[in-house]
Amino acid sequence: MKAHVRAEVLASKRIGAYQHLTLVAPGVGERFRPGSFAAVSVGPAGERARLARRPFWIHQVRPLGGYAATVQLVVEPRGEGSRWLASRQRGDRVEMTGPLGRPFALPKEPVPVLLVGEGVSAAPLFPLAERLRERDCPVSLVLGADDEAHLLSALEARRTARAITVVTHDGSVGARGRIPDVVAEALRRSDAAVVYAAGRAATLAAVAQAAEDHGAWSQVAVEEPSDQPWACCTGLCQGCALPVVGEHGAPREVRACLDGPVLRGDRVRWADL
Amino acid sequence: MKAHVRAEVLASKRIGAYQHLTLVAPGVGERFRPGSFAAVSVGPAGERARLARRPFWIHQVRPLGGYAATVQLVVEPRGEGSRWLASRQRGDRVEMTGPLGRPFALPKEPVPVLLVGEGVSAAPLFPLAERLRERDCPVSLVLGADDEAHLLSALEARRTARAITVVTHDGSVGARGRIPDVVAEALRRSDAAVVYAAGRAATLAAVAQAAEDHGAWSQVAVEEPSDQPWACCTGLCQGCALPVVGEHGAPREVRACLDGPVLRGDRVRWADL
Amino acid sequence: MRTSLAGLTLASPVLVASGCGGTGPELAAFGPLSAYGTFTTRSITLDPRPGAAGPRLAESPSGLVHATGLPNPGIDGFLATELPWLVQSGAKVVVSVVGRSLGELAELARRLGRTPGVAAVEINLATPDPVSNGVLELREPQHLGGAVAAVARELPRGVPVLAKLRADPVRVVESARIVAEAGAGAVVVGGALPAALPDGRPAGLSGPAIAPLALRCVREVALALREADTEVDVVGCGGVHTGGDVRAFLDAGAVAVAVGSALFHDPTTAARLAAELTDIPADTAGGTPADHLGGEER
Amino acid sequence: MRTSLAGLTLASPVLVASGCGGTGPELAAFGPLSAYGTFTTRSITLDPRPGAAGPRLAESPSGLVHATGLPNPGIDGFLATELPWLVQSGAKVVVSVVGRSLGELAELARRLGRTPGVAAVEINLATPDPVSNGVLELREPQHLGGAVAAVARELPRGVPVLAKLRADPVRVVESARIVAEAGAGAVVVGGALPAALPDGRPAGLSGPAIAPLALRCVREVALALREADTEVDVVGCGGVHTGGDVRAFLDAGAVAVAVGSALFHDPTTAARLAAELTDIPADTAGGTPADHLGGEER
Ligand SMILES: Cc1cc2nc3c(=O)[nH]c(=O)nc-3n(C[C@H](O)[C@H](O)[C@H](O)COP(=O)(O)OP(=O)(O)OC[C@H]3O[C@@H](n4cnc5c(N)ncnc54)[C@H](O)[C@@H]3O)c2cc1C
Ligand SMILES: Cc1cc2nc3c(=O)[nH]c(=O)nc-3n(C[C@H](O)[C@H](O)[C@H](O)COP(=O)(O)OP(=O)(O)OC[C@H]3O[C@@H](n4cnc5c(N)ncnc54)[C@H](O)[C@@H]3O)c2cc1C
Ligand SMILES: Cc1cc2nc3c(=O)[nH]c(=O)nc-3n(C[C@H](O)[C@H](O)[C@H](O)COP(=O)(O)O)c2cc1C
Ligand SMILES: Cc1cc2nc3c(=O)[nH]c(=O)nc-3n(C[C@H](O)[C@H](O)[C@H](O)COP(=O)(O)O)c2cc1C
Ligand code: FES
Ligand code: FES
Repeated sequence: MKAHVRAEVLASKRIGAYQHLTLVAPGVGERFRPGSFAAVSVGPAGERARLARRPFWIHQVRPLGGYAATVQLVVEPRGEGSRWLASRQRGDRVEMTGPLGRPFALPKEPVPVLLVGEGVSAAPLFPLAERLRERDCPVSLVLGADDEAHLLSALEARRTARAITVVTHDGSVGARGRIPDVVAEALRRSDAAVVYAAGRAATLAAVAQAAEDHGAWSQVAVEEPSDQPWACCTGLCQGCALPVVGEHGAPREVRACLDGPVLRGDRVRWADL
Repeated sequence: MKAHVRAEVLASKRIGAYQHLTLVAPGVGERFRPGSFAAVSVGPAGERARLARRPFWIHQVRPLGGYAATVQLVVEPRGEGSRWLASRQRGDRVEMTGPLGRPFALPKEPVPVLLVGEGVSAAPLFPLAERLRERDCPVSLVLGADDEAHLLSALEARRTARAITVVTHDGSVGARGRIPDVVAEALRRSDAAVVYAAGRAATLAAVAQAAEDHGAWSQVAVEEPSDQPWACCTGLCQGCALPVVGEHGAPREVRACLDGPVLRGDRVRWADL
Repeated sequence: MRTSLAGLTLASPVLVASGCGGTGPELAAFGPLSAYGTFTTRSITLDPRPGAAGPRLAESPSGLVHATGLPNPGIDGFLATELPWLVQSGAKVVVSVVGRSLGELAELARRLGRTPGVAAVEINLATPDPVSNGVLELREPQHLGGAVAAVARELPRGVPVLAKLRADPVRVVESARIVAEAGAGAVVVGGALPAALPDGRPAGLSGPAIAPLALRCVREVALALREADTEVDVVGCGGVHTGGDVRAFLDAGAVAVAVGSALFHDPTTAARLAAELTDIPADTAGGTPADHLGGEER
Repeated sequence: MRTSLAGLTLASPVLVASGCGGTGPELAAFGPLSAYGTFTTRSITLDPRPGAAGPRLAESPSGLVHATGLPNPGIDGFLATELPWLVQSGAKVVVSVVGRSLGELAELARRLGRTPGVAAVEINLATPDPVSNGVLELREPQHLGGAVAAVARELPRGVPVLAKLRADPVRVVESARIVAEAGAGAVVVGGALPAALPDGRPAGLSGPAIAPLALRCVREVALALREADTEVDVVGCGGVHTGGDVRAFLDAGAVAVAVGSALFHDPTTAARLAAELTDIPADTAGGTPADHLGGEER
């Protein structure tokens, strides 16, 4: 079930480099599963100057202000669309569709899992961690970012994760480095059977490889192809063609918005991105 | 001298049905004369979804907040553009060009004058009244509107005008009626040599006729043609063609934004609008 | 609001434009396909096509520039995997076809003509880039007649041919007359217009940006077909987003409008416009979505 | 940044498009005309024209639909009342002409050829509505050559002919080749495109909406003229608003761009874009106006 709604901004808060928006979006939060996302229209309702929609991970779904399932997005102001969204204020309306995409697949057994998130892309991992905890999966977490301002709050995660590794490029918090530098060790220590990862393509490729080396499954949440708009985010436009390995090893293209954004890490043809 | 600037909203205040915006617009206020207007771009800077600009009378120019000549516009939220402008907030930027157009011509002698303003269109008459007072012209004023909410504050005008007639369609304030019902009497009482009027075409036509009957000059500030966008407001696009009587009585079209918006009332071909 | 198009009775004059409704289920996640006048498939070719490599889309002011390369599973794949679901869904299915030659078009029509559930066949004569897409280039109006005749010949009575023409003001009227003579039951006026991606690759432009161009062509074609005393209907296509756009096209003489890229922006657009036509007096119909428009996923 | 166009040396590759700079003084109120590569006049006819009655303009998404009816004072009025001021202003003056017949075009050229201060003559072969404007309808590329030859013949050496062509992807390349052969020194690719006003009257569409269409045509024409080994320059026109647009057209092979309706939105656009090309490294040039852009009125 998917909904197209005029969501209302209930709250907006700056944390570090990101704007956290809480929205009332009937039908979106209720049906959400970790790894699904919402598509946002840029600009005032009815103004069709920017036709491509902007996808955002659904970060949290919470009861708030009398609403059963408000939706929280974490927005990094970058280009026109994200800046527009980040500057919406309480009471503003935002056209939104969701929940969209194939979410993370959960393990049937309570196996140990490793969650690896980079920058703002780590957003879908937090609700995932909660679900995994509910299923008694021991959760370990690797969080990486360029610097402290771009690190999604590890504080929240302390409640759900048993081990957390933090790594920043400038060393402003945690170890100095990049996720690929620490992921093999984190895998070894957690002895994870499944790795869930979200971040840049290069990071995901490294994580998927590390998982394979370790003998673990990987589930990666891709934001690829990132060099072209995801115009519709609903599977209609063919804009988000992503190269994968098909059923019988044959190369083919899937729609990242529909067949993804969560995919098996060993299925993505990283070199062809 | 005309300026194209990114004006900053300094203040915005709702009075009755109108939003009064005060803007820092370097070069616009300094060169303003009563009857000139400013053209506003609709939408965020760089976003070119709505190409036609919206003209607004410059209502007041005042020193404020350390700025020598802030510009005040009175905006009646009607369609897309005026609603967008009316909802700008302190600190927002608005692309603006001005001062534009041919302003009111002032009498050389301190003759009695009558100012007739309807609804939001009365905006340019207030600074005009001040200038006329400075020149010792006895100023009388007729203000009309549909109802009290749409009447531009007559309070301010009390300082400059010696006689004020207020008329509203619903009788919520002043006499019940329309401007044409009262203008002849106001002319007779003021014995005006010049009538300055701003309002709807039908009102202006009636005022121009009354002035002629009375033997007075009329200067009308037109918002015509109102059935098509004034795309440029600077004389470039030929969009604002207005039918007038030319030099030797021959019918011709002028650009209302350049040759107007203030014209001699007897020159406009009201029937051809 | 029911309407009639090329002899078919449609539930609504609002259609889903070719290539803009996915394979069906994607759009059905937001509302039943039976609410639309037709569901027109993306253009199907004889052989499967993977689609274009490299960035396929870019935003332009009020437009979408696209070079998808006509990805589709080929007629066999389509008939096996997509059509049955569409027919089941209750959609009035129009299958769009495109080919490298008249022979290919005829072959496509032959296969479709035998298949129950195909309400009509639309020939895509409006590809913005026939050359780079490797499909028949029909530069002159005369060539279009041949394509329509080749397809019409293969279809049983009751399965009309719709000819989709580019909004090219210089040739569209002549083209419409010719395809009408060649047996088209309706013309769809207004495909994507030939444009370039920012990197220069040839592409098509769709979206509100092109609506005034499509409107011009629709009016001229409707006028010309009426003057020529044909019974051929006109469908308007290009930049339809609001109730105002629908009315402008209907006023210009179209019996229906096809909604394309607006569905990418708001997948409920066509349903909303269809509902507006039914429920709301013309002069109050607005262009913004209802506060809550949702739907069942299949 | 200087550039060369059809043998003329220009102060900047940013030109003022025909019909979009007023008569000159209106634009000069925001900055000296000498800063632009050329100031191209609105299209001048032999006899004066009052322009169209009724609403002339409408907004469309990222576009402007217009049917001004080519208002102008006729060649005599223009030479007497407008040209002297323009020449005085320091502008590089290109006079655009349009006519009912080849004879009229030749007559216009004859008059302009004799007049000092005319840097070049542009033939408007891109009118979106020749019929309703009562000007020569040149549907086929072959006709265009005749028009260019008729004008070129009357002009002295050193006064080149610029041929302005519509961004019609099907014919623009052939048209460019033909006008190049007929003696055009440059082609301006991209006029307003044939469209309809909301009330259905024929009109032209300009603005950012049409930029991807113009870009496609500019690239194909530039390529074809280079392949044909001509020395004919290409000017890109259509929807230029930002530094990014300028670069896209120059990358596509144009030596200059003409800025049209952007001037209506922001009369300093062309000056800003010209300055950006000179001052700012290409990759940082933005699309928003400086906080304070003003100018002297004459
Ligand atoms: C599945 C998914 C989930 C995401 N989740 C989040 C999230 O939770 N938080 C967050 O901050 N961001 C998220 N993003 C990124 C976000 O959707 C926007 O892409 C990003 O904010 C930039 O868009 P913009 O409008 O600000 O930038 P713009 O520069 O205006 O981008 C315009 C459009 O062009 C596309 N584009 C970007 N670069 C290029 C290029 N080089 N060439 C062509 N087109 C390009 C963009 O996708 C966008 O559609 C996510 C992206 C995806 C795919
Ligand atoms: C000289 C002048 C001074 C003005 N001063 C003021 C002022 O001080 N305060 C104020 O509130 N308003 C003023 N206006 C009116 C204002 O400029 C806008 O026209 C008005 O606010 C409506 O614009 P909109 O964008 O809100 O409406 P929209 O409906 O979005 O109008 C869109 C555009 O279409 C034009 N338009 C309007 N009706 C039609 C039609 N039927 N057909 C085609 N086009 C149409 C408009 O001019 C506008 O350019 C003035 C107008 C003029 C000409
Ligand atoms: C991504 C995309 C894919 C399209 N694919 C097809 C197609 O396969 N066949 C076709 O005839 N038209 C196709 N079109 C054109 C649309 O059907 C429509 O004619 C065009 O986009 C103009 O309408 P719009 O402005 O409402 O989108 C496609 C358009 C887009 C944007
Ligand atoms: C109001 C208006 C008037 C125009 N008049 C002329 C004209 O007289 N002659 C001409 O060749 N082009 C004329 N044009 C077309 C422009 O020169 C330009 O080619 C076209 O608008 C596309 O460029 P743009 O998108 O930058 O506006 C006119 C355009 C507009 C909007
Ligand atoms: S973004 Fe349109 S199909 Fe995926
Ligand atoms: S509004 Fe453009 S000339 Fe007056």
